[in-house]
Formats: sequence, structure tokens, C-alpha cells
Amino acid sequence: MNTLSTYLIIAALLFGLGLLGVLQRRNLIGMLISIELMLNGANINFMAFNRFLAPEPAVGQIITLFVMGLAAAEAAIGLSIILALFRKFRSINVERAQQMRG
Amino acid sequence: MTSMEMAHFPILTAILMSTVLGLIVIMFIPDGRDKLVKQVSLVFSGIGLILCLWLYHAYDVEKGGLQFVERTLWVKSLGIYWFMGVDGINLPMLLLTAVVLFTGVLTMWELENRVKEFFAFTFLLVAGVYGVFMSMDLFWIFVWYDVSLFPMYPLIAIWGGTRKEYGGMKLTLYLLAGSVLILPGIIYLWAEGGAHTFDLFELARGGFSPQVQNIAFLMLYLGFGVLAGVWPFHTWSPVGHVAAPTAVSMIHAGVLMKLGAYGILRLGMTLCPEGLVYWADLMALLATVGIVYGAFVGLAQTDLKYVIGYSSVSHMGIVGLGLSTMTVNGINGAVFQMFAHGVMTALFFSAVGYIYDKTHTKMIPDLGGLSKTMPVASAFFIIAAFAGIGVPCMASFWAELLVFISAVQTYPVRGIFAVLGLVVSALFMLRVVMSTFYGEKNERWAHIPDVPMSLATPRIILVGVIVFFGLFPRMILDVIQSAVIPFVSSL
Amino acid sequence: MMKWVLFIPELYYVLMAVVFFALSLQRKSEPRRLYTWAVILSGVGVLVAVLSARLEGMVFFDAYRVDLYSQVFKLLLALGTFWVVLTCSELEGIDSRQHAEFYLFTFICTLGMMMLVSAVELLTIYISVELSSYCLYLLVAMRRKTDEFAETGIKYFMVGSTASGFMVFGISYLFGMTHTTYVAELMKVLPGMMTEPAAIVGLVLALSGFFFKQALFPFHIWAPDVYQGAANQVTTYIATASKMAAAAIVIRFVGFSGGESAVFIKLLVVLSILSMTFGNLVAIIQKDIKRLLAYSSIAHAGYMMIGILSMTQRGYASAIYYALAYLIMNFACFMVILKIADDGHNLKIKELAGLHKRSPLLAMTLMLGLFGLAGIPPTVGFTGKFLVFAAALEQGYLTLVIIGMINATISLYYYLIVIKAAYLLEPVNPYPPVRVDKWTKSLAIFLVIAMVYVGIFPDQFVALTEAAARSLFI
Amino acid sequence: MSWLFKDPVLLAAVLCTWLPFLSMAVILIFTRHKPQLSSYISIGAVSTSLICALYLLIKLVHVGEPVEYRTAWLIADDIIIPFGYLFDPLSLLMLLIVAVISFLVQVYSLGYMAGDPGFSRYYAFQSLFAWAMMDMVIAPGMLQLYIFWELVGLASYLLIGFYYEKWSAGQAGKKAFVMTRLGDIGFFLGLILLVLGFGDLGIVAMNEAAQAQAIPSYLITASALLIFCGVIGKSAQFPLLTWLPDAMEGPTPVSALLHSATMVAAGVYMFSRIFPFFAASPTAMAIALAIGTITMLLSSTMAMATYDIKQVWAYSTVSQLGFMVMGLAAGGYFAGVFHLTTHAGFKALLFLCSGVFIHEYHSNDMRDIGKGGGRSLKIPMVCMTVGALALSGVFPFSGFFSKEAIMGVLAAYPNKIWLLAGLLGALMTAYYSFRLIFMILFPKKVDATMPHDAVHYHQEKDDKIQIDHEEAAAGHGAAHGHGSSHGHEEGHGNVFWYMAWPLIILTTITLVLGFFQHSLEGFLLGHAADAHGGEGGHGAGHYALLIAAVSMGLAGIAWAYYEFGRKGASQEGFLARLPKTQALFANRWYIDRFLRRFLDRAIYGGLTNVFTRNDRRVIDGGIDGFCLFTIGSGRLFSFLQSGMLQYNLLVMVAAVGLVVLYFVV
Repeated sequence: MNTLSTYLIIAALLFGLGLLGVLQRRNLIGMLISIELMLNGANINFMAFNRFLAPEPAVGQIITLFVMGLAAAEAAIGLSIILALFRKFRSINVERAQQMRG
Repeated sequence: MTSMEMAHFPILTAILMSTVLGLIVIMFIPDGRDKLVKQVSLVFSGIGLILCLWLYHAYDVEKGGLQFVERTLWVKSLGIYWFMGVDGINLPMLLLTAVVLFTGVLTMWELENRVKEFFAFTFLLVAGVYGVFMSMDLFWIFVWYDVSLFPMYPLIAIWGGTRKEYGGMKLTLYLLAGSVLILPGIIYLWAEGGAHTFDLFELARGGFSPQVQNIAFLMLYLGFGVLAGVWPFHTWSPVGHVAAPTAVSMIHAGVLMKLGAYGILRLGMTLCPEGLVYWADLMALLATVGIVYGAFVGLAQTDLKYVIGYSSVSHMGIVGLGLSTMTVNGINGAVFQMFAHGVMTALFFSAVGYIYDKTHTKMIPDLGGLSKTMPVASAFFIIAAFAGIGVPCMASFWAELLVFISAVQTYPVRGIFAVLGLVVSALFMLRVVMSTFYGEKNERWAHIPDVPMSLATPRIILVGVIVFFGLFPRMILDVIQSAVIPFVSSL
Repeated sequence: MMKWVLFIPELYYVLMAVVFFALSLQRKSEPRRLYTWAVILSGVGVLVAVLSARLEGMVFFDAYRVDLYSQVFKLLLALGTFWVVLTCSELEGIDSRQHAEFYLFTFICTLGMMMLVSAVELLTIYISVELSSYCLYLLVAMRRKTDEFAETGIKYFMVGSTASGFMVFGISYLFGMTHTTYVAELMKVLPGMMTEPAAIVGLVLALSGFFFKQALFPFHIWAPDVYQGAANQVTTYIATASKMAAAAIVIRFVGFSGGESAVFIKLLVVLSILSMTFGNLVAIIQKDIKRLLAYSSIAHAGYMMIGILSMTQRGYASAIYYALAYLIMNFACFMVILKIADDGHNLKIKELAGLHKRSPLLAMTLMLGLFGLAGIPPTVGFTGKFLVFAAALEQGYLTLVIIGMINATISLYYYLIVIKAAYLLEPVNPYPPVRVDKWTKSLAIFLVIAMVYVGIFPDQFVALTEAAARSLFI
Repeated sequence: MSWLFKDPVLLAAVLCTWLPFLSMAVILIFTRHKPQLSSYISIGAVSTSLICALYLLIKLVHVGEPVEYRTAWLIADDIIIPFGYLFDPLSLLMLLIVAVISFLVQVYSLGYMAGDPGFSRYYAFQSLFAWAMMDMVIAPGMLQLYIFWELVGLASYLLIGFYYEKWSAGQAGKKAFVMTRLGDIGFFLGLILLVLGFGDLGIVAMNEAAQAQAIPSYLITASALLIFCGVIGKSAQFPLLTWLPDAMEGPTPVSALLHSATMVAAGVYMFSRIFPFFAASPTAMAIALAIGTITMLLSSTMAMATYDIKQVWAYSTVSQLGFMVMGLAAGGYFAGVFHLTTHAGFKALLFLCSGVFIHEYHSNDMRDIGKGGGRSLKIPMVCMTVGALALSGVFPFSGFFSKEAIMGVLAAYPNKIWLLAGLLGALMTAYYSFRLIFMILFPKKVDATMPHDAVHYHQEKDDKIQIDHEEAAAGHGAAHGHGSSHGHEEGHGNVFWYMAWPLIILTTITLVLGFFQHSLEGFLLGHAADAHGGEGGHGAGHYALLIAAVSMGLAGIAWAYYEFGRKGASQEGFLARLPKTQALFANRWYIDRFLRRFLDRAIYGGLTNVFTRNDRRVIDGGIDGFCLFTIGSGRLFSFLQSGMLQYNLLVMVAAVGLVVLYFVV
């Protein structure tokens, strides 16, 4: 069980679920969380590769830490924009935002 | 050649600069000084004309070959050169351009709407035309080619007549669509050439494999063929001409269409002689269809400019036929025809231009009996019509004679059909002349004055050129031949 | 110690960011003074970029590389930023209280992108990308309360984050395959692995993050909405400066494959064709000029890709040249738009009517810019296309080039529609005259000259881009 | 230019041929608004030409070998087109004919055209014609001949359509040009064939090579037949004969000059020019003979059915041209040329006489002229009768001699059917000429109820134009005030005498020319005349023929007298009793209708229509359709960019997924 491919599959699943969430959730917060899921999928990849393959043990972990940090910043920005949208539409449903097209 | 480079006064650049400088000077003239704009245009086009005449005079026919060469490296990594020169093929074309520009400026003397911009665009266009004719570098030929095309859009769309926006858009898109094939064709040859140079003659010296030549020639032929009005890519011609203002029609039909044929000759045939052999049959066929078809369709038109547009299709077919024969006389005739047709159509359009300016119609049924009101204006049109029919002692006669002789020799059946096309073209020209100018005096136009002397001048110049080269064809043919004979022997 | 000299442009932009951070803390907002300072500082920024153009070296444990390639792009970035700032004299699209923040984010974003073009380590690249992206998310959402701002912001954010998710995921595979995060080593190892699906998937996913910045099909979906919805100046910034960074990083990443994988190249060919065709076709029916330019930028990403995918030094050089050309032309168009819509509204094509009378100079600038975008000589846009096509044909992509030319012709149609509006249509109701101050005038003249000069005297520029492309592989 | 003055012959030739051109240019450019001056310039030029032509004739009359000058007009690879002069008896003779007739007609026109608003233009065109015709006549090579041949056609077009306000004039001009053009295409192709097959288009070279059998016979036959097409067009032979009668829309002097004496004779002249070449191909000669005969008979019948005085002479011209072609094709070189010469004189005379009548009575209809008192114009009446007698071949007028010459040749031809046709033609010729003479001389008092089919139309039109004419004349200060005076020679002054003198001169020529037959023959055939055994002369065996021919002419006159001349004659002619035949004749055997229908159906209705539709619908429509398709697909693709965020994302993900799938699988 404790092989590289297990982790890779889990990571891919996580990534896939996140993607599905982004595509399917109509709630903006839900979408935001789904994006975090995708990033976490990548994180697991980094860790797994680091653990099983990489000669330098620290690199993958460092990257993961950075990704986590950036994800937090991303979430903050995302939330602030969602807030602005909410103030305008009184809703956080993504379907409210489809005026521009074509 | 290298040691001789740039040793002399760069006359070709000077000719080119006469238009570029004219353009710049015009742009700096303050708004509202329309008269000044026209005078400046006249001066600069006059300088160009004088330089071209001098060039024509100074060209050494005995020596032949490329003269007045200017060659400097332009872009090193691609092998692009600022390479200009004249030989017997482009020299008449330069003269043609200068004459048509000069007369075109004079023709537009009464323009009142947005004068400055009009002349600026016109000069830009002509700079492109000069550039194409002078350059011997593929890159520059293409650059100037496009430069000469895109000002057509504003020129037609702003100052044009019937359906100007549609016509301008159609013409511009159509013509630039031609470069869809030209540009890849040029670069393709460069890439295949090994030497990585855009120098026309170096590329030609290098040679290409037959397969490359077949592909490249077809691309160049079709690409330039659009501008040369090759059937079935000709429909922009009538539509565009109808829409364009007088001087633009003159320059466009008179000079610009020649760029297409010139491109086929200069690029396609020089670089891909085997491709030419491979496709010559098709060329001859399309050209013959164009000659006959243009004349027949011209028979049914009721708009003067449509008629001229279709006559251009027919006449440019003669050029194409001449080129496709691959004989000295065929190409002689084709180049001569390019010149002759240029002057002739310029005259046509300037004559129609005056009529249209005054009557605001160019529908044949509306006009009728115009000779009575404006005999001089009518006379110009009629003279042009005769030149178009191929009446002897007018320049185009000789051209057609040479083309037909070699066409009948090379492609007997197609040649005979093309010759028979002459009857139809006579029929349709005369039909137009008759319905427009003969008949009872038309009271509707009775108040219109005839062409004043100032506006007659450019037309008289054009008639003079037609008759001069009609009476003394050697003045031009010797020059053309000095380039064509070596060219054909190298095929 | 001397190594810090290499980092001077970035440091300078950090400094600028600090200055404007301080200014943004002020309660009272003085847009004019902010503008003056921003212009001066970013002008000096261009100077700094020019001065540091010949620097070479590595810093930060070889994660950061300063060479001609990066410095050329930094110069382009600095130039683009400076131009954008220069046009902010009427920053009506953004609340005047937020002007300081606007400049702050602009400079930080530039900083991020400068880092991006120098970064030669995957993590550094990722961080730089995110740094610039976050600034852009905020800039886009900063538009004064029009209907679109929130929608635009959220769309941009969501698409951008998803794309960066792709990118990180792809990078993780690259890391897994090659066990390294250094570009130099990646370039040695990766070409040999291009037969393995995981490597290709990793590369493609990683590239998708950059394609997103470049707005290449199918990662273009944000572009039309953001161009339309963001404040005009922000759009200008996205369309010009940010495109430079995207081009730089895409060139670097595509170079990873070393041209070894036919499949990968085929993929790029397909993307390039789709991008050109889609962009041009949809642009035909647009009414809003910024939206039209958005679609045109999608198409241009495709043209640029033609140069990149030839995978030769000439190809990369041509793409760099194309980027330069695109910067000048696109900026020229946007500058005209900014000046005409000086109250910050979105400009419709028909509002250009009568421009030739309202301001002949701007009309001419617009015309040359649009002809440049359409690839008509003697503008720089033509020379760019020419170089790109030459590079591709050298590798034998004849069909691709012909498709590119067909697209150029299609694009000409809608550019001509805009030109028609500017030169031909007479306005139904007279629009107010366009205020063209001295700076704008000289900028316009400069742009016109630049567009023509770089177009017909390309020799030194081509030599420069080739040198830059060479330094990519040393 | 010194080369020019060293050789007086060359100088004379250049002056002779290029002065008219100069005068045309001067008139068109400078003196357009000074009609008198223009006419003087033109007449001055043409009289100089006449003098030069005479000088050349005298100077070169005894030079046995042809004198040739040539310079390269055009050098194109292996084709050299010379411009130059070839003086041999034939060209000298023809040059003189052209110069004389041009001169006379121009003088005549001073009166006839007086006061016309297009006076200057008229003289410019006349000069153009003179220039082109003279240069054609003395062309040393076929290409030069062809070139000026075309220019002559141009001049003819311009002069026919001189009254451009008149629709029918324009139509007639167009018809003339296009029909001759049709023939010229054949001519042109023939020349091309010859150039490609033989290489030299010099007339002397061609003739010599043909005689020496240096050219393959199939080439001769093919090119001769093609070249003969040119003759058919220009000399109005069957089936392209109908343009000539219509060409009478031009001013009468023009009809006299171009469409009887000189231009239409160009075809015959060209035939005789390369006679040895034609003679080398029996097939071509036989076909030419047949065509000439058909033409002669058909047009004679047409002449019997018309009442338009000019039309009669026009048909007669066609018929006489056919007769000349017959003579030449039967091998009678001298006979044909001689008839050409005499015909030029008397036909010009006939036209000019008719012109006087038309000018005075403002009508082309012989009945109107007769009723108006045509007989009172004594000089024209007498002259016209002389002309008609010559035309009918009555001794001692010139026509008699030349007709006899041709008859002699025909009689020598093995197949006698051509001779019979010739005799029949002579009968008809005499009949219709004197039908006209008698109708004018002895007008019928009571208006007859004639069927007025085709004739009527022309008459009305002509009335109209004549009236216009008069108004214009009245409005013109320089007019000589002839408008109101009718019928009395004394009251006419200058104008009349401008017109009368040429008539008198021509009459004299007609009277005396016939007696120069033998000297002419000697001149034309040179020393070879003896060898030929005097082909045109009448041996003892030919007296029967002579009598037969003359009696045919006299019979025709008598017949006409019976029907039109004698007191109480019905003046209806036998044709009135054969309505169908009359309709056939009057409608020109329906040739016109056939051509018209062909033009309408096949050209306008058929090809033109098809091509135009194809152009508009298929080619242009296809392109427009393609553009619309492009725009439409733009609209279609824009659905990918719907406003909804997640839909867009889906598109993106789907695209990436597809790509990944493609690579993984």
C-alpha cells in the first residue's frame, strides 16, 4: 500500500474532485474550497515524489509549504472579491455573474 | 557588381523618396490649405516623373541587364538586402507609374473633400508601387506590395462612389487575401533556397528542386494572380473600380493590377522556371477564359465603370496569355501590354471620372448622347475605347499583336479563341461608346460644361503617351526586349 | 556583494512599491501628485532597466538568472509599465481614493513578472507567477462601481486559480519525473523523457498556467470578460506588459521539450491554429473595442506560438521580436482608446466615428496600430509576422503558415471595421473633442515612429532578439 | 533628318503619306474651333499628297523593279515589322487613285458640309482616312498593310458615325466596324499562320516565294483563305456584305470616298497585292471566285428593290466589288485592277452626283428627288447619267473597257457558268442603274402606292437628319445661304461649284480613262505583259463576247426604259408583281435578320447571359458567401464564450482533457 502510485492516485483523485467541484458548485465559496483541493492534490504529489524519488529530501516539502502559504493568500483575495460580489448581488451564486458574453 | 555598388547617385531611391517625402510634406501642411496640398502633390509627382524620364533616357539598352543597382545588406540574419535596380522589364513600369501618378494628381484637381488625406494616401500607395517595381529583394517586394494595397481601403471607402464601403472592403480583403499565398511562397523559397537570402538573383542562381518549384510557383501565381485579375479571381475588379474615386481607379487599374502580373513574371517565373513549365497550361487556359469571358460579361453591363472593369479582366488576360507562352515575344507583348493597358485604363477612368463628377451617374442608359454636350470628354473615352479594341498605332495594338502571335504558336486552339475574343471586345466597347455618346442630345445634361483645359491636360498627356508608343513602339520594345531575351534564354 | 547589482531592477520596483504603499496609507488622496510621482518613478524604472540590460549572472543559489534574455524582457516590462502609467492622467475608471493602491499593485505586479522572466527554478517561477497574478486579480476588481467589476473580478480569479492549480499539479509531475526543480537540469533531462506520457502531461499542465497568462486557446476564457470589465488602464496593462512576461515564460518552458517530441509539437500546432482561428472569428462580431482587442490578443497568442513551436533559436528570437512588436502596436491602440474614453467608460466601435476630425494624430496612431496588428507593412507587426513565419517555414510548417496568413486576412476585416469607424463614419451626435495633451501627443508621435522604424529597420532589433534567444540556452 | 532630303523619292513618299496625319493632329489639337482653317489645312495636306503621288508616278513609271524603302518599325525577337514604302506600278496607281479621290472629295465637301457643326472634325477624320489609306497602299509588308487596314476601318467607323446624334448612324458605324473586324480576325490569323510557317511578311518576298513554290501548298491555301476573310470583311463580300449599305448613314462625300472608291476597294487591292500568292492556291482562288459571284448576284438583286438613291449605289458597289473579286479570282490580275481603277472614278462620280441631289432636296428617295425636279440640276444629271452608263458597261465609257476585260478573263475560264453569271450581273446592273436614272428624269406625276417596307424607314430618318442639317447650316454664320434656293444652278454660288467641279473632273476621267487601257496594262504588268499575251485584250474570238456583254447592258437599259422611262410607264418594276421576291430582295435575302438573330440568341441571350449570371451568382456570390460563412462561424464560435463562468471553465477543462487523453492513449 505504501507505494508511490498509491499516493499519486490519491493526489489525482483529490485533484479531480477539486476540479469537479470547481465545475459543478454554484456557490462561490464552494468553488474556492474546490480550488484548494486541487492545490492539495499537487501538494500530495510533491510530498510523495519527494519521499520516494528525490535525492534531496527537503525540496518537495519546501514547495508544499510555499504552495500552502500562497493558497492562503489566494483564499484571502478570493474571499475579498466574493465579498464585493455579495455586496452587489446579495448572493454568492456564481450564476448571478454572467452579464458579459459573446 | 559589388565594387560598383552605390557608386552612383541613388536615382532609384530618389524616385522612391519623391513619393515618401511628398507624403511627409503633405502630412505637415496645416489643415485647410487644400490648394497648397495639390500644388505640393503636383510638384512631387512631377519630380518623380522627371526622374523616371531621365532614368528611361539614361538606361543603356545596348548593355541591358540590371542597371542603377543599389545594394546594401538590410537584415543580416535573414539575408535581406536593400536591393534595387532597373532592367527592361521594370523600367517601362516605372515610367507608367510616374505618368499615371502625375496625371492622376492633375485629374483630382477639383477634389474638395479631405484633400490632404487623399493625397497622402495616394502617395503612400504609389510609394508602394514604385517600391515593388524597383526592388530586387523578395522581402522588399512583398513589403511594398502590401504598402501599395492597404491604402486602397481608405481611398475607396472615403472618397468612393457606388457602394463604396462594400467595394472598398471587398477589394482590400480580396487583394490582401492574395498575399496569403505570396508571403508563404516567398518565405518557402527562402527556406528551401539554402543560401538563406532574399536576394532575387542569388536565389534564382541557387535553383530549386522541381517539386519545390511547382508548389512555390502555384502559390505565387495564384497570389499575384488575384491582383492581376486572373479569372476566376477577378470579381473584385469591377466592384472595386465602380466604388473607387477617379484617380484611385486610374492608379489601381493602371498600375496596381500590373503589380500582379509583374510579380508573376519577376518572382514566379524567375525563381521557378520549372514550375512555370508545369503550370503554363493552366495559366494559358485561365488567361484565355479571362479574355473571352471578360469581353462577354462586359457586353451585358450597364455601368461604365463595370464595363471598364471587365475590359481590364479581358486585357489582363492577354498579359497572362503572353506570360504563359514562355517565348520572347509572348513576354515582350505581355510587358508591353502591361504598360499599354496601364495608360489606356488610366485614360478610361479619367474620362469616366469627369463624366461622373458632373452628371453623378455612370449608368449608360442615363447618359446617352453625351457627345453633343461634352465632345472633348467623350473624345477621351472614345480614344481609350479604340486603344482597348486594339486599333493600330495605339500602344496596346503592338502588345496584343506580339502576344497573339506567340500564343497561336504555343497554344493554337486557345490562341485562336483569344483572338476571336477581340471581336467580342470590339463589339462591347463600341456598344458602350454608342449608347453613351451617340444619339440625340440629352437635355438632362445640356447645362454641363465640357472639360476645361486644366482638366484636359492630364488626359491629353495620356492620349499622347498612347499614340507616341503606338507610333514608335521601338522606343519601348527595345528596352523591354533587352531584359526579356536573356530572361527567356535562362528559362 | 556585487551580486546584488544583478537584482537592481527588481529592487528598484520593490522600492517603488514601498513608496506607494506609504502613500496609500495617507488619508487624503491627491491623484495629480500621485500621477506625477508614478510617471517619474516608472520613467526612472525604464532607465534602470536599460542600464542593467547588459548584466549577466546568477543569484539566489542559481534559482535566479540574469542574462540578456531576461533583461530584454525586463526592459519591455518596464517600458510597458511606464507607458501605462503615463496614460493614467485621467484615471477615471478607478476610485480616486484607490489610486495609490492602483500604482502599488501595478508596480508589484511588474516586479513579479520581472522575477518571472529571470526565474530558472520551478518554485521561484511559481511564486513569481502567483505574485503577479494576485496583483492582477485585485487590479481587475478595483474598477469603480460599474455593473461588471465584480463579475469580472470573480471570473478572472476563478479561472486564474484553476489554471494555477493545473500548473502546480503539472509542476509536481515534472518534479517527479526529473527529480529537480532547476531549469538548467530540466532542460538536460526532459527532452529524453518526452516519450513518456507523464512528462508530457506534466509539461502541458504546467504550461497551461502560462498559456492562461498568454490567453492561448483554450485558456483564453477570461480574456474577453476581463478586457471588457477591467478599468481601461488595467486592461492596457494586462494587454501589454503582462503579455510580455507570459511570452517570456512560455518560450522558456516550451524550450524544455527541446523539440524532441513530435507529439508535443503537434499539440502546440493545434493550439496555435485553434487560438488564431477562434480569436479572429469571434472578434469579427464584436461591438466593444476592448473586447475586440481581447479576441485579437487570443489570435496573437496563436501567431506568437507559431514562432515558438518551431523550437529553433530563430523561432524563439522571432517570438521575442513579435512580443516587442505586439507591445508597441497594442499599446498604441489602447492609448487611443484611453484618450478617447477619458471618462473611463467602455468604448464602442461606433464611438470612434469622426475621430479623424477630432484628433487626426490619434486616428493615425490607431490606424497604424491596427494595421500593425493585422500584419500590414511597413509596420512592426508585419516584420514580426514575417520573422515568425520565416522561422516556421524553415522547419517546413507550410500549411501552418498558410493558415496563419488566412487568419491574418480574416483579422484584417475587423481591424478595417474599426478603421472605418475612425476614418469614415460621421458621428450622429457630435462627440466632445478629444483632449490631447503634450505628453500624449509626443507619445503618439513616438509610437508612430517606433512602429514604422522598428518595422523597416529591423536589423539591430533582430540581432538583439537573436542574442537574447541564444542566451536562453547557455 | 538629312537622310530624308537626300532622296527626293523618299521625301515625296514621306510627305505624301504623313502630311495628312499631321493635318489631322493639328486640326484635332489646335484648330478644332476654326472650321475654315481646318478645311484649308486638310485640303492643303491632301493636295500636297496628290502632287507627291503624281511626282512619284512620273519619276518611277519606268523603273522596272519595285522600289522599296524600309526601316524597322518594331523588332521583337525574330519578328521584324518594317515600316516603309514599296513602289511598284500597282501601288503607285492606287496611291494616285486615293490621292485624287481624296482631294476631290475634300474639295466637294467644302460645299456639301458647309456649315456643319462638326466641320473641323470632319476634315480631321478625312485626313485620318487619307493618311491610313495611303500608308496602306504603299505598304511593303503585310503587317504594315494590316495595321493601316485597321486604321482605315477606324476612319470608316468615325465617318459613318459622323452624325453622332443620329442613332442609326452610330449603329451603322458599329456594324461596319464589327463586321469588318470579324473578317480581319481571319486576316490576322492568316498572317500569324504565315509568320509562323514562313517567317517573312514582305509582299515581294511572299509573292516570289509563292511563285517559286517555296511555301508548302497547304500553308498557302490555309493562310490565303484566312487572309481572304479580310477581303470579305473589308470589301463587303458574302456573307459580310450588309454593313456597306448601312454605311450610307455617313455624309455622302464619305460614301463616295470610302464606301465606293477607295476603302472598300482596299480588300480588292490587297487581293491584287498578293495576287501571285493567292494564285499559288487553286482552292483559295476557286472559293474566292464563288464568293465574288454570289456577292455580285445577291447585291444586284438587292439594288433592284430599293428606292434610296445611295443604297442603290451601295449595292452596286458591293456587286462591282464582287465582280472585281471574280476577275481576280479567275486569274485576271490586270482586269481586276483595271476595273478597280475605273470603278473608283465612276462610282465616286455617281455618289457625288447623288450627293448634290440629296443636298438640294433633302431626301434620299429617288421618287422624291424626281418629283422635286431633279432633272433641272443639269450638271449632276448629266454626270450621273455618264456614270450610270459607265457602270452599265456602255462604250465608250471607262466601265465598258474594264468590264470587258473581266468578261474576257471569265470567258477564258474553263467553266462557263461564271461567265453566264457575269453576264446576268451586267444585265441587272444596267437595269437598276437606269431604273434610278429614269425615275429621276421622268418622275411620275401621280403618287403611286408603293410597298414601302425597308425603304421607308431610311427615308424618314434621312429626312430628319437633313432637316437638322439645314437648321445647323442656317444657324452658322459662315453658311453660304443655299438653304432656300432650289433648282437653279445660277443661284448657287461657291457652294454649288465646290460640288460641281469635282463632278466635272470625274466625268472627264470616266470618259477618257478607258482609252488608256493598254498603256495602263503595260505599266501594271511591265514587261511581263507581252509574256502574258495580253490577258485583258480581246482577241478575235472575243468579239462575240464583246457583243454579248454590251448587248446585255443595253438590254438592261432598255428594260429599265420600258418599265420606268417611257411615257406612261408604271414605274413599279417587275418586282412589284412578285411581292415575295421583292420582300426577299428588300430585306437583303434575310442575311441581316439571320445575323441579328444569331447575335441576339447566341451572343446576348446565350453566352453573355450565361457568363454574366455565372459571374454574379457563382463566382462573386461564392466569394460573398464564403465571407458570410466566415462571419457566421464567428457567431457560432462565440457560443463557446457564453457568459457563464463554469461553462467556460468546462470548455477549458474539456479541451485540456481531450488533449491529455490524446497523448495518453
